[in-house]
Amino acid sequence: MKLYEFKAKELMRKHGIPIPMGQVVSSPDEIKTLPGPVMVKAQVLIGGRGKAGGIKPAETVDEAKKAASAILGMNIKGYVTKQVLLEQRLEVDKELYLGMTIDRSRRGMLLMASASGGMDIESVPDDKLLMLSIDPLMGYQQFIGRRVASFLELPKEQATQVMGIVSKIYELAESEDAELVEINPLVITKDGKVVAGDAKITIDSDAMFRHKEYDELEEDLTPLEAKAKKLDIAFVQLDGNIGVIANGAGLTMATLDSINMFGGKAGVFLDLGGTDDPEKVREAMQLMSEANPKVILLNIFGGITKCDTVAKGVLEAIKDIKNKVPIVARIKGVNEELGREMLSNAGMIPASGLSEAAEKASKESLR
Amino acid sequence: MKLYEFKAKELMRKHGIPIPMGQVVSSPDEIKTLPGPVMVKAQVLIGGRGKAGGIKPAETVDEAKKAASAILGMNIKGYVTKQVLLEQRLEVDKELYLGMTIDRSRRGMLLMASASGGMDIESVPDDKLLMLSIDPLMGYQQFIGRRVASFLELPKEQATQVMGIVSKIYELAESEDAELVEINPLVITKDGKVVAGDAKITIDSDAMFRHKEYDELEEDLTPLEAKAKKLDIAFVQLDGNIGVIANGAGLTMATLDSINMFGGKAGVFLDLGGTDDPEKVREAMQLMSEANPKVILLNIFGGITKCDTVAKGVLEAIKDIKNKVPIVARIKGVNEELGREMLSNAGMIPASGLSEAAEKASKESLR
Amino acid sequence: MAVIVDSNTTVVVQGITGYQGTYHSKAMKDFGTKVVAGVTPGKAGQTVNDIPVFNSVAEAVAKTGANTSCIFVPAPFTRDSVMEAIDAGIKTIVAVTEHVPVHDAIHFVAVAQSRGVVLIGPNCPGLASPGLGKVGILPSKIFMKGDVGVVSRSGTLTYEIVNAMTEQGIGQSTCVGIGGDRVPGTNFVDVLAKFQDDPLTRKIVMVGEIGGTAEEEAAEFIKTNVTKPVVAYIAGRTAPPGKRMGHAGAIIARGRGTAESKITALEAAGVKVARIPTDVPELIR
Amino acid sequence: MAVIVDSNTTVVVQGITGYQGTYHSKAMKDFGTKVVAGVTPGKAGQTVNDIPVFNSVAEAVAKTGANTSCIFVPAPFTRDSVMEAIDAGIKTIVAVTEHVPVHDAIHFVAVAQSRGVVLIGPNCPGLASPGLGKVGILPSKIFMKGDVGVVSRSGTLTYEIVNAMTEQGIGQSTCVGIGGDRVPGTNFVDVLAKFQDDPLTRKIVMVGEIGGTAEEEAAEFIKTNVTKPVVAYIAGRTAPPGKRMGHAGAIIARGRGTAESKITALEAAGVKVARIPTDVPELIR
Repeated sequence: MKLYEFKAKELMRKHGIPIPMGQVVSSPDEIKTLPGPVMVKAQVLIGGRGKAGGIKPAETVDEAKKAASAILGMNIKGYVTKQVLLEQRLEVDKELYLGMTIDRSRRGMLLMASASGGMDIESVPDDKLLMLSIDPLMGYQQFIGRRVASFLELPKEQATQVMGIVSKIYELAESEDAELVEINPLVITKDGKVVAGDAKITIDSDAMFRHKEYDELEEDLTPLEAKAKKLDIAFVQLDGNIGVIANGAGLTMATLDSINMFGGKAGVFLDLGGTDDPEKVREAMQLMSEANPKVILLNIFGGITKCDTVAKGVLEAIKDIKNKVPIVARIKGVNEELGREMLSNAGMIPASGLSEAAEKASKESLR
Repeated sequence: MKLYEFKAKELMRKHGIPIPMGQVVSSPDEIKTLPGPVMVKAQVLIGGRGKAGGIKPAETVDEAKKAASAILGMNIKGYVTKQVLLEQRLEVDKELYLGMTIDRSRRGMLLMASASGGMDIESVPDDKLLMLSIDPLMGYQQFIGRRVASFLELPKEQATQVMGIVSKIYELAESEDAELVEINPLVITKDGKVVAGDAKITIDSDAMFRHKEYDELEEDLTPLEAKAKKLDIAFVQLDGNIGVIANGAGLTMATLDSINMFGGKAGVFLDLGGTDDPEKVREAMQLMSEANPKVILLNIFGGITKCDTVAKGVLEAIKDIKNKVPIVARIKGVNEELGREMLSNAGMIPASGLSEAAEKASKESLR
Repeated sequence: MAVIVDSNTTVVVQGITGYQGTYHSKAMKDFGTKVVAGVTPGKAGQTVNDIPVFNSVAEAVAKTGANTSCIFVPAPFTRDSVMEAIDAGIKTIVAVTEHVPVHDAIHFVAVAQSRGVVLIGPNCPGLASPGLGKVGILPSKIFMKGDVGVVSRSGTLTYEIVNAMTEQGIGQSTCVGIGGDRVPGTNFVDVLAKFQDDPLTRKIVMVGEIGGTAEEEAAEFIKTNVTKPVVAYIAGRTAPPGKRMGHAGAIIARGRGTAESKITALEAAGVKVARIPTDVPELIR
Repeated sequence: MAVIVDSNTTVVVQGITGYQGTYHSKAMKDFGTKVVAGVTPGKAGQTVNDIPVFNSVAEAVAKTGANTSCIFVPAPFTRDSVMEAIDAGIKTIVAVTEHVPVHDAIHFVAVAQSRGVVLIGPNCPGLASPGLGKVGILPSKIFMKGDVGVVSRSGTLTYEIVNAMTEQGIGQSTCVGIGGDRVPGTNFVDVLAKFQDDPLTRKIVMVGEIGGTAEEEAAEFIKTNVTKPVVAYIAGRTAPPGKRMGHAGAIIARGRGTAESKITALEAAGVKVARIPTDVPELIR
């Protein structure tokens, strides 16, 4: 779960990482005083808000209200701005980059640092970027902070501050179950202070059971996305017209690849996860019908449930679906024949293999 | 550093381990009210206070004052009672034992539990005692608590409480740098609560640099012990009459063994640790003279300091010593001859080997 | 001898009294696996599918000599269960549970490695060696004894491919589903090394996905260490690029992680790469 | 080849710019050890005894190929220094520093073990192989090349015994001071195993102390694994019983830990036990 900048900064402050003074508002009327010149920053869960006009300076309360009015409601790459952060403007001397994330290959946390912080961090050449794997059994040790400070070639006073921040990023990631903590830029101000200019934190959604504080936090989701999330179904909107329902991320992607081979294009996909639970199939069918695809392709590889049971769930689901579209159904597993018969009797297009299903669905979609 | 029971219990409460309601006083006048029937317990850093009369029950404030008067000032195995803990009396149903300490062989923390808590825990047979090594890289995990509860054959409600206490003992040991945490007895009360009846905690004295809170805590030390502690010299009072000064615990014990071979007996020993620092030798000589031995045996194995430099320190020290006693001196290392000459010129008895030194000192002591 | 599972494998099922534990302990037994014990705290003395249940893994090991564990406990308790198995001396662990917090996984994967324990998962279907046994949840009916080793990051997609192989008469030596979690106990490389050394395995099928760089690392390993023929399928060639995790993901990936990067790396290592899963049997034949 | 130190040993001294680091880096060089680097954060570019100083162990390793570290940093920083050395790929660490918090030691000893790093100490004099080199603070002048391996928990007492051996013409292959701390990186058993395998070692002297059960465990190991003659001395036969650490110490010890228990165990394992240290040379001759 991605946190808004202001929320991420609250967490950073809680763990002792310096952030600029600031205030979040959802209406210009809430702005009464300023701590000095500020930046008014759109709170959206997408990058590139600066270029989109989502960050504006303000010197006075009136200017701040004006900037907030302009930004609130602004649509930034599909995300509507509901809140702005008014933040004391920093006198920037240098912009660094600090990040910590999960590294699959090294199976642990990876610390990243660069003296070239700011917008173009992704294109920083390898030798300008320090990547340090942290041994999970060792945990954070001071030498790690020292190596970061030394790589960044900081004078002693800033080195000490950065070492402190590195240790706190680690502590934050561990104790808050963050899978990403990123400060870009990490600002060195003209008076020598080191402050988090921006903050990105992603909390591991699998760890929510021990972070009840996020229960009320709302996410930027479309109604369909919200429904899918509630059902623990992965929902992705694409630009084709075939609605794909499959179980398992790999199988779903393989279904997309197969459709593509036969000239079809997916418009949305629903991944049930590794389950073949008939109830979940039924719910996915209903959700899919709301997305209005031209064809639905159902590809379920049955593990422990019988095919006829899954077929029964599908039949129940289509009873409630109003806009009738062609449905190509392929259910693999025990009692396969029986399931197929049930579905074709109900007017669906049965298929026995993945290729066959992909071919039939593509053909229907191009009709 | 051993903590008094009341101090250990404060730490336990801080970490969420249930303790009885209580109050520490150093004078009977401080007793104004009671939380019900209490036990008045001598606060001394030695076991066996119960048998010595250092624990008395009281029902009323008057009785409590009387008990406190009787116990305050009491000498328990050489320790004078300066404070008493008035503690709500527990309705005991069962007494368990829980302890955690450092295990050299397994190089980590060792958890111990027994259903037979109370006075005689040391003689509990092996099969009545659970010992679990905790993998330091794993840390505390719930299965450890479950194994303790299962070994103690507790009903579910008490099992849950004990599991919580086990996890908190571990947390306490780690975060407070304790090398021993012991609850004996761990009381199950008649109404089913699990409460620490007594508490022993020893804080690692090597970790004091991160626990400044103990700086003011006074320890029960004789004036000589206090002086030795300040100088970081190990001081042990024995029942013979030879005063032994040596550098290194092993060498000191070997010196004792050697004296013993020749019929002598050490009355006190000072171990300087692995150092041959002349300044420390000088201070030890002065300390030793205050302990009034019949003979002093100085056995220094020189590592990086020269023998003549050490000898110079010794000569300076004996200038200030009033009561002249025979001093057998053996200093080993570079410029050995020179050092020996300096000492024998000053009236000391030089020796070149450990055996020779032990023999000479023993002879002097038996004179 | 086979890969990971062999005739000496004796399994304890952690969480045996739950729905999945009960179902799959029977399925494993039916597949020929020696399931000797189950563990559910507080349920010692019961039996499930004639398998005795114990309160702790330590007890189960003491009483039955189990050397392998299959874990079905809910995600919040998975770290504890893996640690308990390691502490009890279990040498092979299959953690089926999905949605395990990644910081928990980082911790127990590191502890398993430090103790020399083979850990597969979390969030994985486990492994099956037709004729020898299986540990995990792979559907028994799709397998056929043979000489192809299959290793996969995916669950149902693996079943799809194995099923297609079996339908065409191509059997498997061992099939290992390493799971798609962010921090897996066992990687492609670990399994490829075992297949290379396994006399029962003559050919290898590897099923990957977009994201991460595990397939690129596998390609490098294959280039220098694997002499047996390898066929791969990478799911997601036509999937849209995922939403980004800040800059950090892009920084680590540095252009790797896409289907293209993976396929190029594998082909450079001499691996035949199928365009769609149903092409795999043909290529491995 | 010798025990721990050999002709390939190249040493980085952590804390080289301090008094001890400066003194002993020279003493080690004079003893023939290849001291190739020093580390003190913030002092890169300096030299100490002609040894280049770096800011981190990683840099020192990258620039000089050091494979062994000798640590002289103050106790509060020792954990960090040991971890830094391990992380930089150092394979042998001698931690001289005393007064290291025991929970720090527990942590870094476990990490060293999990990484296969040989860690001696903390609070130890280190080791010396006359003719090959030394890592640590043992006084150089007491040694003489020979075939007796010495292992000891004590510092100055070791010097005493080695000195007595040398004075009587009995040389040493390697002398390892494992240190007397509560949680040592290397135990008697670890060193005894190395001596048993070392062709340069023909006989073994073991110097123990009262307290703990390391000597009892060594005796058990000697009984079944050591064929070379062993002579031991246990200091503290006449020392008063120490003050107790609550009941816990007594519970763990269960009657072991006394000089008597240790001597009995060693004698039962065929070890000759000296009554006083000066008897050792005679018994090992």
